[in-house]
Parts: sequence; structure tokens; C-alpha cells
Amino acid sequence: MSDMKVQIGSLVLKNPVMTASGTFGYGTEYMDFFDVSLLGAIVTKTVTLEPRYGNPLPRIAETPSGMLNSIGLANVGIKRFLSEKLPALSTLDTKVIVNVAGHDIDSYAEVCRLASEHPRTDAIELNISCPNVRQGGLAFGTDAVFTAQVVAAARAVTDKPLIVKLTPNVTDIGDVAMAAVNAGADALSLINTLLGMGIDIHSRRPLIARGLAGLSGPAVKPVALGKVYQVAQKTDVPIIGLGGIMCWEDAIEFFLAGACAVQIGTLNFVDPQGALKVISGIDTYAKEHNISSISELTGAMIAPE
Amino acid sequence: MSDMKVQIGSLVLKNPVMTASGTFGYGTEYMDFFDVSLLGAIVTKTVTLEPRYGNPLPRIAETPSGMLNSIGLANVGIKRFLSEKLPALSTLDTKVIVNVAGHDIDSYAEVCRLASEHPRTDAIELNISCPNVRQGGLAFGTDAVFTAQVVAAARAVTDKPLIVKLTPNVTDIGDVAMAAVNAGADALSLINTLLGMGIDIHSRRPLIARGLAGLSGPAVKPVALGKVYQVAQKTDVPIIGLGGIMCWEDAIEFFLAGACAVQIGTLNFVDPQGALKVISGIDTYAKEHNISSISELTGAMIAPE
Amino acid sequence: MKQYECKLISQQEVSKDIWRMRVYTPQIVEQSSAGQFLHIRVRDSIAPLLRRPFGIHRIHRESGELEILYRVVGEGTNIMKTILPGDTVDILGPLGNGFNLNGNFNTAMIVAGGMGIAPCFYLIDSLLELQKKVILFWGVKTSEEIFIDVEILKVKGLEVHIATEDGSMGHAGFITDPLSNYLNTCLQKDIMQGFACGPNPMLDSLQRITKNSAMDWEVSLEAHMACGVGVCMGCGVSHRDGGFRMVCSDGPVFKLTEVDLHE
Amino acid sequence: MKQYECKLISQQEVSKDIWRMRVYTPQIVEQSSAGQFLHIRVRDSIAPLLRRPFGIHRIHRESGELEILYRVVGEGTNIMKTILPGDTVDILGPLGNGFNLNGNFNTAMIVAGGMGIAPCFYLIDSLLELQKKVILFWGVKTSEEIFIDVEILKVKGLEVHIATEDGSMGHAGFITDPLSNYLNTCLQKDIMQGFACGPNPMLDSLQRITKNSAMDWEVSLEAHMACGVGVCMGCGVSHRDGGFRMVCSDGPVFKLTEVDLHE
Ligand SMILES: Cc1cc2nc3c(=O)[nH]c(=O)nc-3n(C[C@H](O)[C@H](O)[C@H](O)COP(=O)(O)OP(=O)(O)OC[C@H]3O[C@@H](n4cnc5c(N)ncnc54)[C@H](O)[C@@H]3O)c2cc1C
Ligand SMILES: Cc1cc2nc3c(=O)[nH]c(=O)nc-3n(C[C@H](O)[C@H](O)[C@H](O)COP(=O)(O)OP(=O)(O)OC[C@H]3O[C@@H](n4cnc5c(N)ncnc54)[C@H](O)[C@@H]3O)c2cc1C
Ligand SMILES: Cc1cc2nc3c(=O)[nH]c(=O)nc-3n(C[C@H](O)[C@H](O)[C@H](O)COP(=O)(O)O)c2cc1C
Ligand SMILES: Cc1cc2nc3c(=O)[nH]c(=O)nc-3n(C[C@H](O)[C@H](O)[C@H](O)COP(=O)(O)O)c2cc1C
Ligand code: FES
Ligand code: FES
Repeated sequence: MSDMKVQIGSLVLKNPVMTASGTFGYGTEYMDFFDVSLLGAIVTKTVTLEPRYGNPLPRIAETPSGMLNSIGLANVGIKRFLSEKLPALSTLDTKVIVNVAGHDIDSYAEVCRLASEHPRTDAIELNISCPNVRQGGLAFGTDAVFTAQVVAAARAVTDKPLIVKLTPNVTDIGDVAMAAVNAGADALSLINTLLGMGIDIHSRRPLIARGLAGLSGPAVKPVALGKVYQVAQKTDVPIIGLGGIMCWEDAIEFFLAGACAVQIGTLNFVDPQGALKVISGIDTYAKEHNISSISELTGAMIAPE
Repeated sequence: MSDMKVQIGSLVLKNPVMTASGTFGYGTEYMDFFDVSLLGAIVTKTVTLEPRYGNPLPRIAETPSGMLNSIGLANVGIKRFLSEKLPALSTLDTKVIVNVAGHDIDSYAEVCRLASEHPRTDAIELNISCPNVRQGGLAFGTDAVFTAQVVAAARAVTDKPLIVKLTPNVTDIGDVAMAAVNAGADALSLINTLLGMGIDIHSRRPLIARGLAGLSGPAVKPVALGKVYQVAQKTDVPIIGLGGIMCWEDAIEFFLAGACAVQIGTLNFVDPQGALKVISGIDTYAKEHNISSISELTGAMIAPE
Repeated sequence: MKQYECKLISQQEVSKDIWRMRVYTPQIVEQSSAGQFLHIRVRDSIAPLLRRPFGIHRIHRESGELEILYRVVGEGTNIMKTILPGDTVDILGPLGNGFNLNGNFNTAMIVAGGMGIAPCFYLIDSLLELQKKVILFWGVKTSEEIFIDVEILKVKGLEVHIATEDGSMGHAGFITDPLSNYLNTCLQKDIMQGFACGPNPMLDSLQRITKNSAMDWEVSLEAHMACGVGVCMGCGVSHRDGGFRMVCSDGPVFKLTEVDLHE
Repeated sequence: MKQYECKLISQQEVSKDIWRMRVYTPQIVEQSSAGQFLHIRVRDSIAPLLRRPFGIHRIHRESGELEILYRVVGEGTNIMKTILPGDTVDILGPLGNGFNLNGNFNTAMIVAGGMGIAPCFYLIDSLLELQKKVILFWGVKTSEEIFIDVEILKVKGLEVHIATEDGSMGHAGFITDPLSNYLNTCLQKDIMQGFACGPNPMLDSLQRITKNSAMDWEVSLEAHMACGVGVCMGCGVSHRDGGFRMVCSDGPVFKLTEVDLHE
């Protein structure tokens, strides 16, 4: 029997597959589709201090093997999140990672503090990489100095495992990663969406009202894998890999590149049971290859020439 | 009748569609497949001072709606290029843009000078964005200061139109674009490939021997469009758009985002007649919409909210 | 469970570029109500990546089958029409909230524009089961889109009004013209309930026409969708409260007065 | 012109996961020689994006048809096998350089491993037309892969040696064992020409076996390809001069002694 357990700092997951922020709502929406407790963890939609309606419409569009979104962190706000959404997950037998964002350092710290206080919160994921908001988001995640500041502020207010979610839209992701690690991140998750655009040639309008948006899905998988590999060369902090995972083979690629766990994003929309199929595929693979612990795969790629 | 002519500095093309460097060899290979003179221009494979065998094998792989390559600027060297390859294009009724690269500023300048001296060279495209070489390439293209230096050096040795080809692997492409423009670029072409990776889970080796490689094809189209749009907001210098163009509709998207011409890369491999289909598609579209000059489309997207 | 591998029973082009697909899926048939929709993966591939949403056109309780009526417009529907009898289709459903048929009305007025007719057949069947009188206003570009013999509908007891933009059948012009006339002359609006499904300009004009009317209208909306189940927050529609509602999970059926169709 | 829309004539599974596809393409048939290959777009979609290369299995000059023999291994071949008779297939070809049949030899020795047999049938037909004697060494994993009755080949005049890895037919083990024995005992190597097509380990061992032999060998190689016509520089093979050659445009047939198959 192979052991699917993975450890991310002090956070222990029963298996290395979670659902990614913004693609799994508040964790309850897919309960009609499968037993959500089978997941390694759920990462909730980014929550901010105040409720947000999000960006103007349209805000999603399909692209070749991918999709663009500019939801703009639409969410119910931390208050309703803590009183309505988190409690609905109380009986689930899986970990809950609360993804948070702010528009400045104080609001990042405050939402992080409030989310950490709730007993159902097993870990915090700090979203410093959303391309779809004017303040916060990318402005932090593309700058090592800002990254250090916001991570330090979050670290100061939480003892729960702190995961920092990185953007691929940078010249050198290693710099930003090291800034986050040095400021106290327990783990890194990458990638958030790639900046991209599409245009409706008939209306001559951008496919997404705001113009630039975030690209996800299988199209970005090679970019995501490359970034995971680059960051893994720089730090031993646990890496959670995501970006375009569509099947268990993709997940194994991320492990080999250096990730100890993965998140499933866009695949949830395509196949709600996709995350489960990834879990059982990894399990079968591990058994067939006599892998006693999944963590053996992390970084096990044979180094390039 | 619509006018397909476009002007890129002093370079006039009969239509706005060229074939991209590295995807059309030295211009002769596809002569068995169609009349190459119908193209707006040919951009030749990057040529360096010395011949290069390129990177270790394997050096191409397929990805979701894209491909990775790490050819590593395999080429015959400027000497054989000028004596054997360019002359073979002498009777073609299309423009020839010679793409060049070096490993330091001097070699960039020297190869640029040699290429410009040849009468068949209609313009130079400076490749400061190849992700697959240790020296030169990305190291220049990701840094505004280096970009300025290498462009200035090239500018000093050529009077021919100078196109600078940019990489998308940067935090802010606008910075690099402005550095190139201020240093004397007549036009910008973007994007070169996105950095990415793939792993063969059976052998546990990277799909590409060198590990990281360059991603191209429809998967990257949204990223390319976004970059063209971002650069177009910063400068009025002509922009040549490329990255994932598979059909004429894609080309129109690039025009609307701010490009005055496009290049066809990976599509050549998928459909050697693809570039011609793009040309006739644009032509039909222009006629149907009573567009008197294709350049009317450049930047004609309705601004986002 | 709301995800099913359904066997395709038949596939037929009922009019130019309008196809009817019949699948065997007793669970969805059992759980569904008129106005709900399905989210279909047209093939097991990354191209196209996303599912495609379609209303339920008709259900057949006895056989456990349902029909989808769709227009071939782009990549997804062009692939969908090539699925062969015997193949399986991956379907999420039934999704969203259907029409509310429990209101205190005896006559239903249905306005369908273009492919908006698709879910209206399920709606009509449900209304007739409930013994309601049904008045159908059906607008199309050209009479070729009227894929069934209108007499059949009349035999069922429906009052049918047709408008074609090219004048090839019924009123020449938009369906909202005869509708507007009808509403101006009709007196018993309080015992009527309106249902509408069609392109945004039609619904927009319906909003104008009915502004001062006592009648309640429910409308089924369309939006580009990713998840179809309310998690991606992509398929918003502007709400009169200033925010957005999700078409997939808050709709696709809304009260006509609560949504802003202007943009 | 080297790009053709070819009508598919037939498609048949000749053995487990091994398919034979026949297409009508008189121009390619006319221009081709044994050992050249085709570059096929398995469907008009971005998934999969790239073409797939296949050798020409047989040609039929009278009918203008050719056959491809292929193993279903991944996404592309799984789609290819679903192309139906009457559909068109987008093919580039003939590409690359075929076998050189003009040498001064009277006996041809062919070594085929696995799907390496595919182009060898065209080669055999061509050799027989030239009145050469043909000795075929055919190695497979299991006898199920021997998709034709070997007696038919013998009737044509071939000398046939078979090896199966599972011992279900002929020699139990690799084909290079009987080949090696044969070469050790055979005396007239100077009037023989060798041809080989198969997996790299087989060719690698062939290189070792034949190192001190007087016989000339031509081998057909495989490599992952993008363009198939020598422009992308992707499909390199290491050359003894230290650099690379392109499998698509310099090959796929090379002299056994000029390439390095070790990596
Ligand atoms: C709740 C709902 C019910 C629907 N019911 C029906 C029906 O019964 N019959 C029918 O013919 N059509 C119906 N539609 C529209 C149908 O979903 C689109 O025609 C279809 O998605 C087009 O896909 P395509 O790939 O062929 O077109 P493309 O234009 O290639 O699609 C590109 C992308 O845009 C989306 N898209 C394009 N048009 C629409 C649209 N009108 N609405 C939503 N998304 C769109 C696609 O889903 C896809 O993601 C419904 C839409 C919704 C939201
Ligand atoms: C010159 C040449 C002639 C060939 N002739 C034949 C033949 O006659 N019969 C036959 O069955 N096969 C032949 N092959 C191999 C055939 O091209 C592959 O089996 C096929 O490309 C696999 O595609 P796939 O999508 O099913 O597999 P996948 O593994 O999904 O393909 C993924 C990618 O890898 C490439 N690839 C995978 N395997 C190979 C391979 N062995 N060689 C080259 N590229 C590969 C594919 O083209 C694709 O780009 C030949 C290859 C070459 C280069
Ligand atoms: C519709 C949508 C909404 C998203 N919302 C969020 C979000 O609120 N917070 C966040 O950190 N990431 C968000 N993401 C990014 C995903 O979590 C993930 O990083 C990205 O989509 C790449 O993974 P994928 O290719 O598997 O989807 C969102 C992605 C999508 C497609
Ligand atoms: C196989 C291959 C080789 C390439 N070689 C070069 C090169 O030598 N010089 C260069 O400037 N760009 C090179 N490129 C980049 C292309 O010119 C182009 O910028 C990129 O592929 C994006 O366009 P596409 O998506 O249309 O292919 C190469 C791309 C590919 C796929
Ligand atoms: S489609 Fe995802 S919320 Fe409606
Ligand atoms: S496949 Fe492009 S050079 Fe051979």
C-alpha cells in the first residue's frame, strides 16, 4: 500500500490533491456531484474584508485549451464567509484552506487574522497574484519588496500554516518566491493565472470587459511546470503546483518538477469528478510503481543536461 | 478594393502576413508547397556569427494546443547564410527580413552589420528573446538596460529597418519595449516563446533535454495578444504581432489589439498553406467590411471599461 | 449525483442548422423541471475545453429520454452534431432553477425568440399537464425555423402567434409587435403569467412593453458559462440591486423586473 | 505541391491495436519511393496540434491508393483510427529520402522490428520488382503482431525469419540473435545490401553486430517531428561528425554507420 499522505509544514493532508481557489466556490456547491471529503483539501474562493460584486461583464471566455477570467474577487466578504460559509464545511472530513486577499498591507493582515481565528480554518493561502484587481493582487506579487512586506504582515497575525500563492507574470519567479519564504511563508502555491487577452472581432470589444484577464487551463500547464521547477531549484519550502492539471499524469509531472501537492482549478468546470479521478490515478500509479510514499516523487525528475 | 499594403517604418509589405523566424527555415523549404512570393515577408531562421548545431536532443515536444522547442539557434552561420541561403531568395517577389542574434553586444552588432550589407536583406529582426541559449537571448531581452545597449549597437551599424523581437517572459513588457524604441528600434515584434516545461512521467526526464524550453502555438495566443495590447498602449512604433495565430480571425485580433502586421509561426508546421489562408481571409474580411486599408484596423479595439 | 454518461438515442437536423438530439437519461428526466438546463461536454478533449449549456427541449418520462434542440453556431455545436447514436454523452444536470408553475394563473403567455423556443416545448407540455391555457408568441428570422407543423400545436389547444423577420409566415417583423398589440387589448392580465426566452434585444423590448403591466413575467437568460453550477462566478447578469446574479445558479430563469438586460 | 486532401478508402484493425488505413492519393503514389513518409493531420483541430508522421506501407499504382500500417499508441492514432471511409485526410508527402535501391547488390536483407515492418512491405515490393532476392528478419513481441500469413511472403519468394519475444513463433528472443548467427555464417556479404527499420535498441544492437561486416546497411529512423520538412530543426539525430542531421529532411533513411543511436 502506498501512502498518499503529504505534509505541508504542519498541515497534513490525506492525499496531495486539493481544489483551487475560485474554482470550487465555498466548498458546498459540488456536494451534489461527489463526496467532497475525499479531497486532500479544499481551498476556498478568495475572501476580502468587504463583500465584492467583482468586475463588469462579460468576465469569462474560452480560448484555445484554456479560459480567460476576470471575476475580480467577487466574494461575500469575510463576515458572511465566517458566519455562513465556513460553518457549512464543519462536518467535512477534509482540510479547509482559506484563501484571502486585501488591497493594502493592513487589509491583507486583517482578513488573514480574522480568517485564522476561525477553528475550521486549517491553513491560510495568501493571494498576492490576482491579475484582476486594481489594488493588491499583482501589484504585490510582481515585486519582491512588496511581497516580503505583505507576507511578513500576514505572518505576524497567524500561527496557522501560511501558503503564499505566486503569479507567473514576472521575469524571475525565484526572486519573489525567496522574498515570500524569507518573510515567513510555510509553503508556496503556484501558479495563479497568466495575463492574457482575447478580442471579439465582430464587436471589436475585448472578450472580457476589463480587457486583460487571467488565463488558466491546460494551455498554461507547461508554463506552470516551468515555474514550479524554477522555484524548486531555489528553495526547500513545500511547493503546491497548479496550472492546467487535467489528469493524474499531469499531477505526477508537477510532483516530479518539485511539487509536494497539487491543486485542481479549471478541470473542476470541465469535469466535476476530475479531482477524484486525479486522486485515484495517482494512487494506482503509486501502487504499480511500489512507491511507498507519494512524497518520494517530489523533485524526482532526472536533471536536465 | 481594399489595400493590403502595410508600412513598417520605411519597409513596405504587400500584405501584413509574414512567416516567423525559426518556423520557415531559410525561405526555400516550403517552395514545393506554395508560392512563397505571395507572403508579405519571410523572416529567416536566426543567424549567428558562427554556425551552431543547437541544443541536445530531444528538442521539440507537443503540449496542449502548443509545442515546446529548444532548438538553441541551430543555424549555418552568417557566412554560409550570406553565400548560400540569401542568394536562393533572389528571385522571390517578397521582402526578406533577416533575424540575427549574438552572445554579447559585439557579436550582435557584427552579425547585424554583415546581414545588413547584403542587398537581399530588406530589414533586420534582432532576436533578444530566445529562451534557449545560455548567452544572449533572454538575458538581454528581460532587462531594459541590456536591451537599450544591444539595440543601440545594432542601430549604429545598420540603416535598414530594425525590428526588435521581444520576449513575453517579463514583469513589464512596456519597459523593455520603450528601452528598445528609445535606443532606435524602428519596429517591435512580439512575442517570442513563453518559458515552459514538460516531463515524461515514464522516463522521468524532461521532454526537452535542456529542461526549460519555449512554448508556442494557439495556447499562447491570449498571452501574446495581451502583450501586444500592453505595448501598443505605450508606443506608436509599429508592432508586429505573433504568437499562436492559426487563422485569419486570430490575425484580425492582433490588428485590433495594436499590431500593424503579423507573423505566422507554429501554424506553418500544422498547415504549410496556413499563412496563405490567413492572407486571403484578411482580404475577404476587409472587402466585406469596406475597409479601404488594412491599417485602419490597427488598434481599433473598443477600449475596455 | 448530477453528472451522467448518457446514451445518445438519435440525432436529427430538423431544419437548416437546427438539430434535435435525444438521449437516454432517466435520472435527469426524473429530477428536472421546465426551464432547467444541461451542461454538456461535447467530446472528451481539451478542444473545446468548456462544456456547452443547453435547455431541456422535451422530456419523455416513460422512456427516460429527453431532447435537446440546438442551433449549430460554432466549434462546440459542430462537434455535438457528429455524436452518433449509441455513443455516450457526458452531461451535468438538471442545473439551475426552472420556471415557477405554481403561481395563481390560468393562462400562460409564452414569448419565444429564435432558439429561445427550445425550452418552451417542455414548458408547454408542463403547463398543459397543469390544465393551463397557453398562448404562444413565436418569433423567428424566417419560416424555415418553424420546425414543426403549427397545426399540431393548435390541435393541442394552444393559441399560436408567429412573426418572421422576412415576412415568410405570420406577422412580418419582430414578435414583440403582435405581442404588444395583444397586451394592449387584453384585459385579464391578472390571471395570466408570462414566460419568455430569447435573445437579449427581444427581452429588452419585452421589458419596455410590459413596464406598466400588471402581469408577472419570468424570463430565461443566456450567458457564457464555465462551471454551470455557481462556483466560477463568471456568468453574471446585472441585478437591479446594483450587483450581479449568476445565470447558472440563481437562474437561468429570473423575474423580468429584477434583471438589467441593457449592456 | 506536396499537401493533399486525400479520400479515405478503408480502415481496418489487422491485429490488436494495429490498423491499416488506405487512402486515395494518386499524386503521392506517383511521386513516392520506399522509405519515404507522410505527415498526417489527424483532425482539423488544435488538439492534437501537430501532424503525425507515418511511413508508406504499400502503394497501389493502378488505383492511385496507398496504405499506412500503424499502431494505436496515443491521442493522435486514437483519433486517426476513427476517420471513416469517405472522409478526407490532410496529408503532406511524400517526405524525406527513401531507401537507395540502386546499389550494386543482388540480395537484400531486411530487418524489421515491431512497427518497423510498416515501410518494409513497400520496400519488399520495390525490391521484388527489381528482381532482387529478399531475406526478411522480422521481430515482434508476440506472434499476434504478425498480421499476415507468412506463407504468402514465402510464396512471393522471400526467405523469412521470425523472432518473438514471448516465443510464440519462430526464435524466442530478439530478432538480432538469428540475424547475428546468419551474418556470421553467410559469406557473400559483398553482394548484399541491408535495410533496417525498428526501435532504437534494435538498431543500436544492429550497429554492434555489423561493425566489422563488409555489408552496407541503410536504416530508417524515427524522431518526434513538428514540421516534417526540415525547417523547425527539431527532429535531429546525432551524426558521427559531431553535429546533428534532421530525420525528416536528411533522412528518415540514413547509412547505419553515420548516425549515433546511443542516447
Ligand atoms: C442556460 C442556457 C440554455 C441554452 N439553451 C440552448 C438551447 O436550448 N438551444 C441552443 O441552440 N442554444 C442554447 N443555448 C446557447 C448555447 O449554449 C450556445 O449556442 C452554445 O454554447 C454555442 O457553442 P459553440 O461552441 O457552438 O459556439 P462558439 O461560439 O464557438 O462558443 C464559444 C464559447 O461561447 C459560448 N457561447 C456561445 N454562444 C453562447 C450563448 N448563446 N449562450 C451561452 N454561451 C454561449 C460557448 O459555450 C463557448 O464557451 C443556451 C445557453 C444557456 C446559457
Ligand atoms: C518517419 C517516421 C515514420 C513512422 N512510421 C510509422 C508507421 O509506419 N507506423 C506506425 O505505427 N508508426 C510510425 N511512426 C511513429 C508514429 O509517428 C507515432 O506512433 C505517432 O506519431 C504517435 O502519435 P500519437 O498521437 O498516437 O501518440 P502520442 O504519444 O500521444 O504522441 C505525442 C507526440 O509524440 C510524437 N510521437 C510519439 N511517438 C512517436 C514515434 N514513435 N515517432 C515519432 N513521433 C512520435 C507524436 O507525433 C506526437 O507529437 C513513424 C514515425 C516517424 C518519425
Ligand atoms: C474562474 C476562476 C476564478 C479564480 N478565482 C481565484 C481566486 O479567487 N483566488 C485565487 O487565488 N485564484 C483564483 N483563480 C486561479 C486558480 O485558483 C488557479 O490558480 C488557476 O486557474 C490555474 O489553475 P488551473 O489552470 O488548474 O485553473 C481563479 C481561476 C479561475 C479560472
Ligand atoms: C521550432 C521553433 C523554432 C524557433 N526559432 C526561432 C528563432 O530561431 N528565432 C526567433 O526569433 N524565434 C524563433 N521561434 C519563435 C517564433 O518565431 C515565434 O516567435 C513563436 O513561435 C510564437 O509564434 P507562434 O505561436 O505563431 O509559433 C521559434 C519557434 C519555434 C516553434
Ligand atoms: S457558470 Fe460558473 S457561476 Fe455560472
Ligand atoms: S521535423 Fe522539423 S526539421 Fe524535422
